[in-house]
Amino acid sequence: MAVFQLPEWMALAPALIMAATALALFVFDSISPRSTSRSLLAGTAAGGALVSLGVAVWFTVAGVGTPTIDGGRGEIEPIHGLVVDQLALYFMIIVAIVTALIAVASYDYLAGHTYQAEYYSLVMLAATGMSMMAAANSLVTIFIALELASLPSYALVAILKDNRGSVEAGLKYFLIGALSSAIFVYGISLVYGATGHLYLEDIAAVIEAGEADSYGGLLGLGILMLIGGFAYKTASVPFHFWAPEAYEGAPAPISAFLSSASKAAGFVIAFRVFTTAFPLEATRELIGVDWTLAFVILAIVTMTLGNFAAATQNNVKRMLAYSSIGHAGYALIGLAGLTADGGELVMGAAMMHLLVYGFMNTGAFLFVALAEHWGVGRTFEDYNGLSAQAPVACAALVVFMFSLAGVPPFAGFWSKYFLFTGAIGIGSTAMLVVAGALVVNSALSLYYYSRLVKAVLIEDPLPDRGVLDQPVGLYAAIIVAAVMTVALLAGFGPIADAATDAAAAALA
Amino acid sequence: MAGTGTFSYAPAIALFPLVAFVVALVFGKYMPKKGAIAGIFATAGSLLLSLVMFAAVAGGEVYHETLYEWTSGDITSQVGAEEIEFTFGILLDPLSTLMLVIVSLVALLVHVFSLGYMNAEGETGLPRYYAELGLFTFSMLAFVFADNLLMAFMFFELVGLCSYLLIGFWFRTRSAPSAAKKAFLVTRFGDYFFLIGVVAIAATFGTVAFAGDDSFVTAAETAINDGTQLFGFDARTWVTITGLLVLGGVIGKSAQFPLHTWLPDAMEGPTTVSALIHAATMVAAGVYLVARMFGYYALSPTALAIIAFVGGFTALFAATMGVVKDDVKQVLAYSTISQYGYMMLGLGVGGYVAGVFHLMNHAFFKALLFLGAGAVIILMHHEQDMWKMGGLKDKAPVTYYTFLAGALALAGIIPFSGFWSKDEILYDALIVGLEEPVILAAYAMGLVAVFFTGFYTFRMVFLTFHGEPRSEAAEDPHPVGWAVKVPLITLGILATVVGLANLAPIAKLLSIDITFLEFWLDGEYGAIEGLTYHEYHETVPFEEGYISSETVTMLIGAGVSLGLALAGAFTAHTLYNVPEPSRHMTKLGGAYTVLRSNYYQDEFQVWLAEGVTQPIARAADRFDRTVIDGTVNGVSSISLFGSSRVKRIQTGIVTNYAALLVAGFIGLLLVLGLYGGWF
Amino acid sequence: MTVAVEYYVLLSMGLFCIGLFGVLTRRNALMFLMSAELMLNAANINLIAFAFYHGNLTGQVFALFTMALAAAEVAVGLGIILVLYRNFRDVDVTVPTTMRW
Amino acid sequence: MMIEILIAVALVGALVTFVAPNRIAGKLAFAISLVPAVLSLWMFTAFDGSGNALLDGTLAFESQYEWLQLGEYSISWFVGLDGISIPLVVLTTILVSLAIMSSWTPIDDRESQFYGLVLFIEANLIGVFSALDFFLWFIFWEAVLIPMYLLIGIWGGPRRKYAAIKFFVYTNVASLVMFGAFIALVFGLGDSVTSFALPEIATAMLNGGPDGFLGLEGTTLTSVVFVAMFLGFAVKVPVVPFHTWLPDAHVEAPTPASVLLAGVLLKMGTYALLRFNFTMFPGQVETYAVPIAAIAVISVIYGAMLALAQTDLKRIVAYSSVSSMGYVILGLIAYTQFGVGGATFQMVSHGFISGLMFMAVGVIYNATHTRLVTDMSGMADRMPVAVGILIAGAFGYMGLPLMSGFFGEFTIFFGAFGAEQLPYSQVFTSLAMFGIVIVAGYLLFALQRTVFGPYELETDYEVGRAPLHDVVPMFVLLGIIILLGVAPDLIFEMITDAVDPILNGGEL
Repeated sequence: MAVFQLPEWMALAPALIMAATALALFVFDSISPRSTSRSLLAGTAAGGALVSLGVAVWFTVAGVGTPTIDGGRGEIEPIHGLVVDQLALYFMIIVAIVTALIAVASYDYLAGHTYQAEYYSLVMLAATGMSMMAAANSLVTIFIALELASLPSYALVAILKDNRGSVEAGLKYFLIGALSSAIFVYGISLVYGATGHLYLEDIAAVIEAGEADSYGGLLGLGILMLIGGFAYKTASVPFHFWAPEAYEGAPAPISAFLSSASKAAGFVIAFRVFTTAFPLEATRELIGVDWTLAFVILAIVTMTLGNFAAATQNNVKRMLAYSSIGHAGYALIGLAGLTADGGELVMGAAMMHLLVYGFMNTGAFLFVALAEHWGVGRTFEDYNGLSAQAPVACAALVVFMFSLAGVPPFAGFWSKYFLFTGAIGIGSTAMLVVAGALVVNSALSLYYYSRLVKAVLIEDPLPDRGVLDQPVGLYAAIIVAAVMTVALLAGFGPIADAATDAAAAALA
Repeated sequence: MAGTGTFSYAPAIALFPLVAFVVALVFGKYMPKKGAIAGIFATAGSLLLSLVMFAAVAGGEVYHETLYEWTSGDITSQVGAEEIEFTFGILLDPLSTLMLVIVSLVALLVHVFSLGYMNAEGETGLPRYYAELGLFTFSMLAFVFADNLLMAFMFFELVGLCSYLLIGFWFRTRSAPSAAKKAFLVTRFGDYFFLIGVVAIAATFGTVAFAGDDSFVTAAETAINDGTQLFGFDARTWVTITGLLVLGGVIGKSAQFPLHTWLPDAMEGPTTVSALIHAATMVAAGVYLVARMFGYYALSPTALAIIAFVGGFTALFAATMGVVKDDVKQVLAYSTISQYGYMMLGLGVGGYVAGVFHLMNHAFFKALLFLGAGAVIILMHHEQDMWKMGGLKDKAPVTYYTFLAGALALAGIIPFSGFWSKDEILYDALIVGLEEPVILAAYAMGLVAVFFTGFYTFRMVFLTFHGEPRSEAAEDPHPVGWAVKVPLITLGILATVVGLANLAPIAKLLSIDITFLEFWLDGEYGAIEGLTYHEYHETVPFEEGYISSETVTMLIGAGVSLGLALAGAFTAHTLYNVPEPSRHMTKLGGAYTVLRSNYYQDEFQVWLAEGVTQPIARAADRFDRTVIDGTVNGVSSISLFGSSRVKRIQTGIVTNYAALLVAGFIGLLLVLGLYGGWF
Repeated sequence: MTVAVEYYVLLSMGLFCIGLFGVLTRRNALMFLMSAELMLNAANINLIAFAFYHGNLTGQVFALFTMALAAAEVAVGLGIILVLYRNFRDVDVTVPTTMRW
Repeated sequence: MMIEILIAVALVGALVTFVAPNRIAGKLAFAISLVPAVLSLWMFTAFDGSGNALLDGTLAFESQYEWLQLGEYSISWFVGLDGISIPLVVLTTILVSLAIMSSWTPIDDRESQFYGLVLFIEANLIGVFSALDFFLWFIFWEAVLIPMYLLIGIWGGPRRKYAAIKFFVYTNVASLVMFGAFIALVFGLGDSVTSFALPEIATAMLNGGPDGFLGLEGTTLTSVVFVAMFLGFAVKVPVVPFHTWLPDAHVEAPTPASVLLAGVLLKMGTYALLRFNFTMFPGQVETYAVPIAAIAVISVIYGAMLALAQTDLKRIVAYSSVSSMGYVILGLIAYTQFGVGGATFQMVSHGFISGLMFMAVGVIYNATHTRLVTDMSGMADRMPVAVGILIAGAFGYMGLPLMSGFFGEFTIFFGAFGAEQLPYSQVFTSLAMFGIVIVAGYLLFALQRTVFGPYELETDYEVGRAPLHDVVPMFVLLGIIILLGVAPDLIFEMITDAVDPILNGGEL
């Protein structure tokens, strides 16, 4: 296959393409800062994202990361600290997909908006950071990539400079972010102190060799602080506080971007670090407790708090924000369910969920973007009877809602039920409790998701509502997302295989 | 079996009316006479075929054929049968053919009468009427020749449906639908036990056939002889239980105490319907069923005794109520209940022949009386209150004399048909009663009832036809046509002479063989193994005793009952056969009100429905809405409340977030630390 | 003479806690930011100390990265604080509470 | 391949109808729905299966394709029919066609969406009755809920929103419980199963069952799972005390939705009970015979008593469905050929009869715009034909001989009375049979008040006869009911053929 001829550094192409696009947009911006040729800018961004997506898919198909014994190319490590394997590619794909979707959607959303190039380049930069996070396998690169993803995000959230909500969101996001990254770095320093390494596999080696025995407490605290960092990125309790405001205040496409791609990126580093650096048994002997316990607790608390808080929201965007916290809780099961002997089933399920989530949640937020574009308002009541005026978009919304609720016949069903299945399959009491929590929360989530469906489909339309146009970009993005959400139900096989294989490889 | 040639037409007996039903329902609107013609032809055809079958049986042939398998399957019955078949089949033996003739004859006559009663009166909805009549006739005939219990039950239910529909024929009134509902519900209550009985018998013996070696009767007999345990009971007890369960249906349909209350209300239906369904045929279905599976009851003295006692009690009970009614149809209704009580009494004491005999006679004279009443109602311009009648004797001689014949038969005055059968019943009851005190009590009640019967019958006759007209309607009655007269005359003759079929007393006195019906039922001419009088008689476990000699006993019995009947008639004569009869209610004193209100039976049942069931239902409903549904809604409201609280931690102040974040982090640290024993 | 690594850890932890205290108590956005920076630097101390202790340079290199990123963070942060002031006429972090619950 | 065609036709039809103009949607949908109806009838005549689908019987129209792999378990598209499922499929297709025709009159708003959803339901219902892989089955099982939720919610009565959400959430939670239990069971079975194909699982269950899971003994696990699944299905059936969603849903649902809800959706529950609990857990069936029989009897009597207290015609029929479903449970727990066979027959029979009842009530409602018994009187005077059918249907409901209801009830009673493994079966049966008196009670009361008596109705318009296309479906149903009542062996033979293996513990 063609991959063989490519130089090794090309393995990072998905991320590099993003970076290149970002730079290109920067250059463009500096040439004509006032330019508002939306089609060009959005086109470039989307194009870049799509190319990156294509390359990532191509690599996956070409067998990059697949163990050589399985006839694959094996994982490539162009630079010390950046590895390209199935896991990396899988999440690069997610990031690319979401980026492409929101780039297309922003075409309409940013209409009549200044400094567009800036916006797009920031998006692409953040995307680059996220792709990097997917590939990073050293705490150094992880931290850098994480910051590379975070810093543009702060700016993006606050990009509506004259919108108090946006600014407030940016502020909160940033402050909590600063705090969290401080904690994260401190955690890194402690881990480094305990093991003397920042490269994940070396850390693992040290721990397994038992050379760090004297620093159990230090390491434990460090690990916990790392968890804090991930929890922040994935908007998990107790580091979730920024999320509701940030998602609510930010421009809807950015909310979609953060809640889907950024969350996924957060998870990939978590997966990477904990599967590579901290082998369960050795670590347990060292710190005296399974770090999975932390994730069990986080998972339960996060999904419960997210769903419960979402149940009685009046602002649709905020409801989605909380639901996104709830879904972080679901995905955390992927880490909570890891066991010494495998657990790739549940981790794979979590990865599937993140991919599907990339479509359905992005789509949902983009519908909000559409609503904001129409200016129909933000609460459930404002959405009443939209289906009468925009049947297609509302049909898509129904798909997203029920898919988020995990009801067939939508892809959300698979991932969520595989998570459920995996959780039960672990067979430990803790995971049984998690599964129980999942049931309770699903029931609750059914309530508020169907509430939105009720608003747009069942309630009578508001009398004084003007005609609603059909912005091409937003519609395109939403419909693509919806179609994918449905189509994935049938075509779930490849994804399930890719995810479980990646998980298995990571755990191996 | 021989004679299938003729018998192969047997199904048509029932199918003709079915066709009539469809025709009348679909095309009735466009037909002359609105479908009556179809009905008349159909019933005539049925009658013809029935007579053919009758002749064939008389020729010594019988017919027992399974026509159609409804379903079949594996079971594990108590007596070890591995498989059971539920079928539709025809059983033509003396009993069923006799009944077929009776039913189809009465049905035909009623159809004809309807021409005068319904068509002439310009009723609306006639197609519906004739269709329902057709459906009824079909179901009734099918019930009669059913060869197994399940089939019997099914058509038993169907006649119930038709009864419901026909009682409610005048559905635009308030009373008719209510009466129809009551009729169906009360009988349904009986059928509930009947159905349990059917299920139980089927599950016990793995068969529901009436006749043949694989009949449940035979199976029960063997079980009793082998002393098998059935569902934890010894065989005879179980037979008694199941028998009584089936009896539930009988009591409902034949309007025996305590499920008799529907019949008087059923008089809301057209009089023709009352004549056909609520006097001659459907009500007979119950008694017929007992006769049909008499072999089974014969196995259980307890069941028989209960049948006899219920019969005797009902006979008296209903008769007393008949005494005080003003509506001519009401009187007839109570007399019907009473008469079926006699039949039950007869069967209960093992007087199989007597019971069937009375069944036949009653079919004719009661149909006659009802049709007569119908004629009177025409005469009276739809006035049914006897106190508004009077003096019709001369104005409508045909009606009068036929009615009189019926009355004499009903009262049991020699030599009219009623006398012979009723006397035979009482005789059988007496001879058994001399050994069995319970039966003696039943006999006593039956005997007393004779007096009342005579009384209310002639009270009715006198009030209706004698004396001076008591209303202008009675002054110039509406004339009646041939369609009315022909059936009356036919039935009148029958009511008079049909008693000749079984002159048991005469036969005993002169010791000549003229008890034809007995021979008939005993299979002298042809019968199916096991379904004959003497076999029943052998199975029936009752001793029989005599006062000095059989003949003396018979004469005493006959004399007493005849005397009482005449006494009743005479009392009525003295009280009511005067130009200006008065109600004489004071003579009865307090009893009068009790009787007028039917011993508060209806009140009691209404109380059961509205005083007991309804409150329970409402309570259940309240419980359902509050407790059960409340729990469901409670869960959701609780979680929503929780949600509204949970989201409060998002205070919007970033400093709090930082604090909470750190707190949460420390909490996590503590948990893990405690687990890991870091400190 | 060398100081045992434990003391460095204690120092950094103290610094970290000071920063944390600042984060929790300061309502002025800038002070909040500074406190966060303090925490970062606490981490740096750790890194350098441990690098010295373990005798490899990874930690020190990483510390450099951290500083660079801290600088970037401050840059973005100041930008946000600027627009915050523009919109709310204040840099008190507890003022913007338009979105809650 | 036939089953796929049926489902495909319904699905494509649904899409076509969605986009069709409202004007023609009804007729179009009816025309489309005729295809599955005719095809399924042909399949019925061409049915060549034998034995039970789960217990290595020979399936009719079987087809199986690997879908995706979940850990070591494979999930496949696996459909096929046996003597139990084909009558239910025919019931579905016929009832849907008739329901569509019966909704021409009442549905006058957003027709295309309405009929599209109905066809969508049909597709999923066919799937439920033909799917033989657990996940596939579960997808169809759940996918039925969404369209029904919308049918009730959009076209329903005044309290439709409450009823719809209640129905949706309640039944979904039940499904989740059942799902979890079943997954636990599958994992408990360990290596003896390698897929979610129901036959495989059933075989494994009959050959020893699970060897313990979640720290539970094998037998304990089996019992727990049995109970959990029973509860899960009990909501759907519904049996007391999980029935409260039913009256609300029925009362609020538009007539055609009620027809499908009572006619087919309730049967899903009993069908699932038969397929899972009563096929895979013979041991537990014996253990829990008494409590289940008690539940059945309570459902019969209590449901009937509730019906007795209602004044809304639809509520009456709804509660009477609870009562009738109680009979089905009784027949199942009897565990004899006649009991289980009769129960299955009763599913079909009650499907037709309750459909007929709801149609008749609907027709009267169309004319009177009230369903309250107290509001009307003497309707027979104005709409003789419709009322005639209503009366016929009512008597069918009361189990009038020569109508299918009687056969169903009689066989159930007969099968239950002699049931060997059900203690006190005679008592239970006799108690349950009292239902036939109460049902007569409330139906006759209702008839007496509404259709008989002098004509009274507060309307400002003239109530006329029902249009032909309202009456035709009812005639068809009546014909079917009588046909099945006279010749039950049309389906009873194939049913018992499929039931026998269950009772013989797998052997034919």
